[in-house]
Amino acid sequence: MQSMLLTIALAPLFGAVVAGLFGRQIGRVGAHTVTIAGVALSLVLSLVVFKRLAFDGAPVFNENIYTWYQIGSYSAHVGFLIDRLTAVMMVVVTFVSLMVHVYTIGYMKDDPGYQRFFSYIALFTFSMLMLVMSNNFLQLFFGWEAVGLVSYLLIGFWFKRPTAIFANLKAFLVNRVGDFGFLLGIAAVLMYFGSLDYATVFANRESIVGKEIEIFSGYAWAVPTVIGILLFIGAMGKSAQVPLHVWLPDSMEGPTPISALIHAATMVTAGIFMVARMSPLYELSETALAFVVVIGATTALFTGLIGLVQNDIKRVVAYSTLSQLGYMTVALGASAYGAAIFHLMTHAFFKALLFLGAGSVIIAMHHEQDMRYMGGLRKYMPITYWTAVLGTLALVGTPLFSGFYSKDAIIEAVHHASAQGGAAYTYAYWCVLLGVFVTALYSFRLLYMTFHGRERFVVADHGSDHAPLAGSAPAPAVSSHGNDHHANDKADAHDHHHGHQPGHLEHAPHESPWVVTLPLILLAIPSVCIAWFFVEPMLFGGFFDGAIVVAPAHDVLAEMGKDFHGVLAFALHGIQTPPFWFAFAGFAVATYVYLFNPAMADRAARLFAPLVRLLERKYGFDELYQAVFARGSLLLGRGLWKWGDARLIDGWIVNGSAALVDRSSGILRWMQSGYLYHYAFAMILGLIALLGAFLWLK
Amino acid sequence: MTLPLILFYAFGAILIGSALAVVTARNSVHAALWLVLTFFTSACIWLLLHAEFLAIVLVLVYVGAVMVLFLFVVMMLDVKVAPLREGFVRHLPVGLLVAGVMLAEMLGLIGFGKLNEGGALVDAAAAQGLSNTEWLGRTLFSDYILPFEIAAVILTVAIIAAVALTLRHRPNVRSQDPSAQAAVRSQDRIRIVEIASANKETP
Amino acid sequence: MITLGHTIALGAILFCISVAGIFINRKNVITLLMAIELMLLSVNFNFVAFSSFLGDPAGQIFVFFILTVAAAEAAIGLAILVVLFRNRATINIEQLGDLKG
Amino acid sequence: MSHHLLSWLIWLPVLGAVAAVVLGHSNAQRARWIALATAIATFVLSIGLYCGYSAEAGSLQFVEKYLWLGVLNVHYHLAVDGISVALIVLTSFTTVLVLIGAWSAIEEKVHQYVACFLLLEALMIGVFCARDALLFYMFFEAMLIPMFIIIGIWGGPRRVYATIKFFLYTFFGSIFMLIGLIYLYLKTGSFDLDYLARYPLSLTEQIWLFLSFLLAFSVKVPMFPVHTWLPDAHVEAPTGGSVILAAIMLKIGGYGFLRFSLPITPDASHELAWLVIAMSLIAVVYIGFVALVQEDMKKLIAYSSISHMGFVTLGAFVAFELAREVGAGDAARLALQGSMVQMISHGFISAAMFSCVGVVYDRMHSRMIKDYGGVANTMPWFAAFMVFFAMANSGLPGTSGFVGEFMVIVASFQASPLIAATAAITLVVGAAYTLWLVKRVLFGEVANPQVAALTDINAREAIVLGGFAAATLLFGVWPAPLTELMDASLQQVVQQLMHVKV
Repeated sequence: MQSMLLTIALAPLFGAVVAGLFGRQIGRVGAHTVTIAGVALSLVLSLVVFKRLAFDGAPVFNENIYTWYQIGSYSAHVGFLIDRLTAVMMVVVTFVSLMVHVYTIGYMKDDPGYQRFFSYIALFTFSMLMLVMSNNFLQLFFGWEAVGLVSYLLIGFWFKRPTAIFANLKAFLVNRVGDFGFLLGIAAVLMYFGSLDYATVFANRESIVGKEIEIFSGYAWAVPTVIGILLFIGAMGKSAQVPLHVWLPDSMEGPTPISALIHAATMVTAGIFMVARMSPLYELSETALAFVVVIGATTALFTGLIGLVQNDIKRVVAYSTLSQLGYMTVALGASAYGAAIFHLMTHAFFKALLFLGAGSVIIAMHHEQDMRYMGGLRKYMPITYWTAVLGTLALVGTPLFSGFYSKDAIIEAVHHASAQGGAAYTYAYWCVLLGVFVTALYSFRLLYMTFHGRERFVVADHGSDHAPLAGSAPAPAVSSHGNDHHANDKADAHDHHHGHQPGHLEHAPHESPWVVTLPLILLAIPSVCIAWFFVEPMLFGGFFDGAIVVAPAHDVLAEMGKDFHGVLAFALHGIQTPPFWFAFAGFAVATYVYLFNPAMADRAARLFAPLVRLLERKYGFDELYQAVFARGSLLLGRGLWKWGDARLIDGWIVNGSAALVDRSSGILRWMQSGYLYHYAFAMILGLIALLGAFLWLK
Repeated sequence: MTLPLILFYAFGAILIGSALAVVTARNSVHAALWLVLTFFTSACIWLLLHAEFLAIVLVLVYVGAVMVLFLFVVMMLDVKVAPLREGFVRHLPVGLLVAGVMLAEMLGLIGFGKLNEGGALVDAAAAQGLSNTEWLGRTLFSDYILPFEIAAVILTVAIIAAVALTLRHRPNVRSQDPSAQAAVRSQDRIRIVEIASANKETP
Repeated sequence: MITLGHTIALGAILFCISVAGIFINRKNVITLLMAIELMLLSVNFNFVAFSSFLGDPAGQIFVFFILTVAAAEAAIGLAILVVLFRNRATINIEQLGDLKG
Repeated sequence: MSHHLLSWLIWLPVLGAVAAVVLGHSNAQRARWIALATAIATFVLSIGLYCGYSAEAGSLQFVEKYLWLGVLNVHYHLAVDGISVALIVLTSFTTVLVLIGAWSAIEEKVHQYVACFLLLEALMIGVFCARDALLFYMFFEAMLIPMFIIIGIWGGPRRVYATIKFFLYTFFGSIFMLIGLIYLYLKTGSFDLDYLARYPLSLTEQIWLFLSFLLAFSVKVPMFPVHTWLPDAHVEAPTGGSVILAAIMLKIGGYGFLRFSLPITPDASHELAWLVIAMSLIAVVYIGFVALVQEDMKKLIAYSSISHMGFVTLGAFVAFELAREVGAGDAARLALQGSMVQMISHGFISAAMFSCVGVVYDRMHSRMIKDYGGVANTMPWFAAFMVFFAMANSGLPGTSGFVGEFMVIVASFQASPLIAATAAITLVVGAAYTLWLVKRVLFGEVANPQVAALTDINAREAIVLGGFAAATLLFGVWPAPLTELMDASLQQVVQQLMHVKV
């Protein structure tokens, strides 16, 4: 088992190292072959592991591979903890990663950094596997940061684009803010448990109940709450929860396969996974859970709203991801960890599908990402269209699609929790409910603007046939987001698009090659039907027993399980509940506004102009952070440097003492005239004084 | 008023007068000559104080050697006196003031009214039945033998230093080099140079 | 009768004269050297006086050494003076300020 | 030979320096080869030291003790424990890479340049071996001389200011240490460190001695208010000088705390731990912000060094809080381990960062960030190395930069969460200044024709950067060899600092 697990983790690393160091020697084919082989091997072995744990009833695997350090009673190891939670994550990660690898062959085929890209995504797979397979906090943190590193490298993959290198720096730093909390959380865990191993910590979890810690003297905090909130701050960074969400939309500067793999399906869900993994600790603190649920609910609703006004196809999906991550977080806060992981899984599939679909559209549009220059693509790229439809239906929670089960379970869970819990849960319930409406609205808006309606692009070959349709969509000369027109400054490979006008294509869009569409199809299948097989065990069947601990008082899923009578019944019941009707309302509004009556959208935008502006500025978080933190630190740094270092320490104390010596010796030097008679005079004066002293003494 | 005291006052007056002349003389040669007188008078006073050996040494060393050296240097150097006398009048008041204050203080320390008091001369040498020179010599070559030798070294160093300082090699002055003369060989003496005949050159 | 007071008063007067000489002849190195010799003489006067009146040979021994060192000093001082004059053609102290920073 | 291994380690580089000066006087290439051969031989000896040292005991080994100055009871007393071994290996390793790195960067007076580095190596190894306080002090001070020469002769345009500042700063600090040592000698009649560690002293005495040591070592580390010599020295020093300065000389400050302040004045250290902790935290945060706005690459890295060295002193003194106030001996050990690991790791990382700057400086003759941009386009391998080291500098797990910071933060949390939280700010700020530097230098479009004309690193530079990268990665992924080497010795340090002498 251990060698198999090592193979799972190291195969992608091997691919990454080979593709990274010897990329030039092995060439493009070699690079993608070795990395895909590595990830495929991981996937197959992960499936075997999953099968053993889920179906053959294999025991939980928890062993250390080697010792990181051993200092007194403190030790840290590298080791694997494989239970069903891990197994699910491993399968999701390797599966989506494999799909993305294959897809990349098509998406990046013209890029000069081809081998580098494969090396990075394989390295990412390794890091993510280390994260989920870890059996201790240290290795978790290693994987946590390593995926952050790869995310940094991949967002800035096109390192010539100023926006890309801005975005990757921002992503890393915002994540670091989260890690700040996370690291302190780990420190607190070590302090109270004396160990970093999950097993030891969870086994002794009761020992911290009722303990208090004084962070500022006089204010005592419950230890479980402190640990929970600190760890959750890490999750807020990684899983892009308000207010640390700002990096995720910007991360869309990276190539689309990355957005699918890292910024939708896997890395951003690390936070969710982590909280679920820490469920034994979170269950100890109601306060921490309430904190989690409020943050999650806020993220779920308010970032979804921003998605409504975005025109960049990837950004809409990105905000959708934020919103869905909010749902997962809400589930965590409601102690419905199973639902969170379940939604994580279904979301990984359908959101990767949507991203890759968006990428397919972007390829067809020659790296145009602005939906205002799309439209009517349905007939050019049927496979992309239909898979996108399936993804959208799953996302909005159409009954029988996998997204329905996971999302409905979350809403239901919060509903139950709000019945017992306080105002936080009621707030969360309304947020997620409204979120459903918003989700449907922006999802269908995306679908309609991209694939339906009139073609708002011009194909150069027969441009006269398709005159630009003035009025059908605003075509602003200058983008308000600064990210909409990167088609012009992509990497070298796209140099032939220079001078290309937005919405002007050289060739008619056409369906993408099979390496792109195959992953779409393969992802569409689980997006639709994965839930049929897993909803019952994961949510109500005790699938995660042992991995996830829920206090009986919080166990909303068990409550819901009493009403569960099978997959179909759950779907039928869903139709009678508010979420479905909220989703339907969203669908109806979107259909009316964006499909049948596009002018309505403009009117609505004018009507709610201040609100739209607020959304377009993303509530001003970016500006705030830019002004306060970025500029503030620079100002602070400059102030400390110029005033503290240069003026106070160097200027006054160091050079000041030198200047003092210089000046006083300048004065003394004046006495050293070099004239003998001055010295003689001084001596004689001294003599007189001495004699005077003698006289006086006498 | 005994004879020694009368002599003391007389010599003292000459001493002070000649000392004043040293510092105020316009001409350095005159100053040096006044200095000779000063030293000579001092030697006389020291005789009154029964320091016969030192009195003779002072005359021999100072009057005989050092002051001759002074005179020699003064005369050797062609010094223009006028610029050196600048500021004489200007500095005179300060000099007098300082000297006056100092004198007043010193005499104050000695005690104005006590100049005539105090014990008589103690002729320790005579008490031991020795001459002054012998008395000094015994002490010098017993207790002070090391300082005496060091003084000798100092004098030697001074001689060498004075020679080394004033010695100079003039590049244009011809001088004998005896070692070169002794080491000369015959072939260095004569060199046969063939001179081309002028006749052959002309065609 | 000659007393100790008489002799050391004479030494003091001699010393003051030499001090005054240093002041008023500040430009002429030769006269300065002479003034210094005078000053040494006044010191010697005191030594001899104390030696004679206390009956201790040490004072006179010291005078002996002082005379030695003063002779050496005079020889070297004059040698320096000669070199100085040879190089600078002056013995005016005001013009000898090269070491002044 | 094994009896005198430490003497060999000290005197072999000296011999090499003499040989390089004498034989390499007219032939620069010969001087380089002699120096490199000596450095490699020293490195091999130090590996022998590592292999021959038995870490479990944690005791002093390879002892050499001869009476040196009988009047003052000074001994030529050398011995090592795990801490010293680690630092000696670091020293000899770095010197080899520095000499390789300086192969073609220095063209003038090469024989003297390499001789200076060998002398420096000898003196630094001497500092790490010395068990006699006066011997330590001699090595400690003598170290200034080669560095003074290196910066003063092969330095940049403001080298005179920088050297004098460097020298006076350091000297100012250490002179107080000498006074402290003299007091100790007058009191105890010995300079033997072990004897001094056992000698009981009153609290007042300890506090004065502690302050004198603090002045010496805090300048060397450097800690917050006395750090301003470092940026200037680094900026003006040639690349090799910067590397040695950052990689090893700063460590001597931290090492001094462990050898002098902690054992000799444990009670004063405990009494004044708050002061050092505060200074360290200020260094970590304040300097982090200052580093953010630097326009000169070397200055930025220099400030980053100060900030990272803050963890060393923090770890060393938070151990007192842990051992004496909290009563968590193991946590104190963890903190000390953290501070030691941070020293070693910072040795590799800062050396590598300065080497990186050296690589581009050799090509562009500018250290200003604004003169660069888009270097990754023309120097992809260099960019890969630099990104790696930048990540290590910002404490990414998997690199050695993380291990020490992690241990110190985790341990100091037990003393006070606020201390840990303040120290952890470096996670954000450290990443900010390092990655912003990377962004401005490496990424973006090619900024100017000079950048466009850059050529990627050659094999020699690849060896240097690769060597540092390998070490950084090794101790990042597997710090156990390092921690095991020092653990027993640090355990003794913990016992010393628990020992109340008053």
